[in-house]
Amino acid sequence: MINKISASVTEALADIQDGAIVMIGGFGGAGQPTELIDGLIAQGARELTVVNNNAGNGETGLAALLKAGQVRKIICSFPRQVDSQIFDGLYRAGKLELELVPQGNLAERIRAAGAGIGAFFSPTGYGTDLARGRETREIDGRMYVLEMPIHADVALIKAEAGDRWGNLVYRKAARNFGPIMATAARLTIASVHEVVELGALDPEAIVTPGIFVQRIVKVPRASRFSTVATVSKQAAA
Amino acid sequence: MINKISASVTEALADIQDGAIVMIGGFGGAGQPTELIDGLIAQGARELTVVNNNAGNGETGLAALLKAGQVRKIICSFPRQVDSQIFDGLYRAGKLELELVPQGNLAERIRAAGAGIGAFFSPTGYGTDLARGRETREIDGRMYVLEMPIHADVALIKAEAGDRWGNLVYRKAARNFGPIMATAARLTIASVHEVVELGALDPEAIVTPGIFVQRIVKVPRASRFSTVATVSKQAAA
Amino acid sequence: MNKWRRDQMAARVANDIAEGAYVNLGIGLPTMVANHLPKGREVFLHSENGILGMGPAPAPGFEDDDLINAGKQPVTLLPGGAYFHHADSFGMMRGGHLDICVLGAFQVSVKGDLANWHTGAADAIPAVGGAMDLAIGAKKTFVMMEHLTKSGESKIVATCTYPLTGIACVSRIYSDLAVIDITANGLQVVEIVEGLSFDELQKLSDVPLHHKN
Amino acid sequence: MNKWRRDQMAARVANDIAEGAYVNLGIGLPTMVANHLPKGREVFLHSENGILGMGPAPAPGFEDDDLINAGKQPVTLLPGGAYFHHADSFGMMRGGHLDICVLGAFQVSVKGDLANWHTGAADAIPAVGGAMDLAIGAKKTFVMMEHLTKSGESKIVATCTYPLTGIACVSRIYSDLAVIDITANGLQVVEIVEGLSFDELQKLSDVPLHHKN
Repeated sequence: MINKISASVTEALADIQDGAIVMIGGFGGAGQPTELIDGLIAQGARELTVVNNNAGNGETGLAALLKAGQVRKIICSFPRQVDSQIFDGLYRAGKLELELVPQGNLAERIRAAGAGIGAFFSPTGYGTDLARGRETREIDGRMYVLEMPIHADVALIKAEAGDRWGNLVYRKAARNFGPIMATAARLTIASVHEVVELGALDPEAIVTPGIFVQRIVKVPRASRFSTVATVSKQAAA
Repeated sequence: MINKISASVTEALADIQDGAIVMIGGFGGAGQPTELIDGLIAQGARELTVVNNNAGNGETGLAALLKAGQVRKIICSFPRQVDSQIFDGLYRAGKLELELVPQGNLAERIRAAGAGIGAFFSPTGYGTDLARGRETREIDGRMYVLEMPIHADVALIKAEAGDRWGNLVYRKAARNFGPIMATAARLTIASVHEVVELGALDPEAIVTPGIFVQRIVKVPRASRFSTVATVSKQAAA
Repeated sequence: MNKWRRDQMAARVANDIAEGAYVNLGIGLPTMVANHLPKGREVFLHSENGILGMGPAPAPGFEDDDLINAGKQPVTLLPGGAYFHHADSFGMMRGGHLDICVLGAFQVSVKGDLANWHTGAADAIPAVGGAMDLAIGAKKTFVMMEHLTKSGESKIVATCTYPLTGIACVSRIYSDLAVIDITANGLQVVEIVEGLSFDELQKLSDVPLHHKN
Repeated sequence: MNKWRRDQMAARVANDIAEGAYVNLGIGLPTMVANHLPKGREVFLHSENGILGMGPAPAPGFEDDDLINAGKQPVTLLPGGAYFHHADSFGMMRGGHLDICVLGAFQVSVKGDLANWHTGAADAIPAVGGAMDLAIGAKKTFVMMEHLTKSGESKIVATCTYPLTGIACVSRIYSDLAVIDITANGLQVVEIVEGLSFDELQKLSDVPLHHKN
């Protein structure tokens, strides 16, 4: 019987190697797998390349991983924020390499890795400093830049619920990078707030089929959440 | 108030032009929008280019559209089937142009059109007759073929349920090409078996957000369907 | 000099958004446009982080850390809204499915080049986010910005001196002094703030302006 | 000459599929493998038309036109199965997420080239379907085929004469006479049908065979 549920964060993260390319889900705090990041700090792998939309907020989560000195390079779209002081300091001190990627190209490069696409032409960033020196091509009268896939050794993502086959559903806008990162890594580890019986997830609504997930670990819900699924039209008007 | 529900198939299809590139959903019979195809036959647009996985089965649906002489060219992966006699005859008589595309490249080319990708390198088909004369490239030690997006004027797809904003959910494996074709066409028309109130579709489970759908039309359910969602483990063992 | 206030600018933009439009509002000033959409007019707001049908800020106590907008502020979802992942979200932009995107800017050139992501200062930490995707993705890109820099220079320029976000991507500028279309025939002034003449606006602007035909 | 029957071939392939493997079974003979997977061994069957966790044929009367396999036959979904669209389904293949793909073949070359989609006959109507994606996508591609053509020629060849499906993509051949690995050091015979000697197998085959180390 296949059972992808890990007993603990420690067990789930045990074999992450120094030098690994680690994708970490999340857009700001939403979808950030905080417990897995904390586990990675405890686990201690170093010289990591991290792929994330941001570069950490405040002193926790990804920022704490950076502060611990475990990251050599970060590939992201939006590092500078009001509370990105950890990143800012390391970057200014030349202790952290930055590859800045427009957000849509970042997402599509991750998706390309998962889908076996060798490279693709994107219109985003053409003519800007972020595409300087890159291969370009005119297709049907529009200019494009050649973009390469981003593969990872490990993806750490946060989902809402999962089953023992590794099927995942997410919650609201915490979905963001999780589903595509799961496809792009050789080892995908997902934290979930609920482990459910096989068959409990609607097969029409599974967002990440288990084929993309190697380990699942349950963690308590820490963030604020509202059970009000949608606002009423009246309240919204 | 936005209301994408059309009163009839006739109304929904009224403005399809001669020479249009028309994507038609379905894999064999599953997901084939039979009523919309019948409507297109009645509507009478000619010199069409049709994009579909197959080239029609039996004498109904896509086969009937071919028989009506409205199609100039078909882009598909699997035309030849035991009951593809209409296609076979037209093809052998030189009355129908065929662009044969490996199924995954067909799907990805449609997806690329919808996602604004100018072109992409696929490993599928490299070194085969279907890639003869095409641009190739070695990337990280693997060989790839350059593939171009397929854009459409119209997509005719079949979904299970929709709302007045055009949000769609599908049913089982009838999903197949519907969601990607909806993204690749300037005008997407979906048949549904149920029109539901706004908010009735779970926002976590909407497969095609309304942004990709211009018109919805309700049609009766004609195909066999089982309400047994899954077989039990015991029955399956 | 008379200027449109920020809420007036937002209302002016909102007024140009037709019912049924799919719209992405950039962080900062453009976010204000949502508050000025006429009641009852159904407009679909897209947020880059995987939301379509985004609603207003929640009532206090109903914030949800899993439901935030591109600026990381708590938002809500309207009935009929949907969630999707980042590749699908940016496919919506890049694929030309959004009707309108509204962005802030440091500079816009006479050809519609946009500079809004980086001052280019040597010690600045760059961050681009979704700006480059938004700039080139929507059918129309609107820019909301003050007409002049704090030192009084025109932010509409012959050629951008700040690093570019996108080339020839801006359709219309909503400044605090005027509404200006960027066309193949140059900049065409659609509207000017009350009390300012065309000639005065021209003097304040770095590039030739034309009356809208 | 003794030969494995089709069900024996299917059972032999099934036996090599480990618990937890993600597997696509091509149309025709490979489809039979599903019936021979040992009871209780959890194997995940993928169908190109957007199914993972595909189950067996439904009981009569429970057929569902919306739930078919790649061969357009009615199937079921196991608890824990999922549906997805065609781009996602072929991304699974092309992205190397399937462990094993089992395909039929007209010919396999000593280098693992596969020909299985087209006879190349001038009047034949070509149809490729997912064959080319499957051939190159899975971590391992297994071929199931008769060892010899009806006229007695080896279907394992030095160079394929039929149009290719994929280059150097086949890992292992399950014929009705032998199980043969395709390696950098040539063809290595893993198993031979009872009653047939290695030398006899070699005589029937067009290309040099080696004993598996």
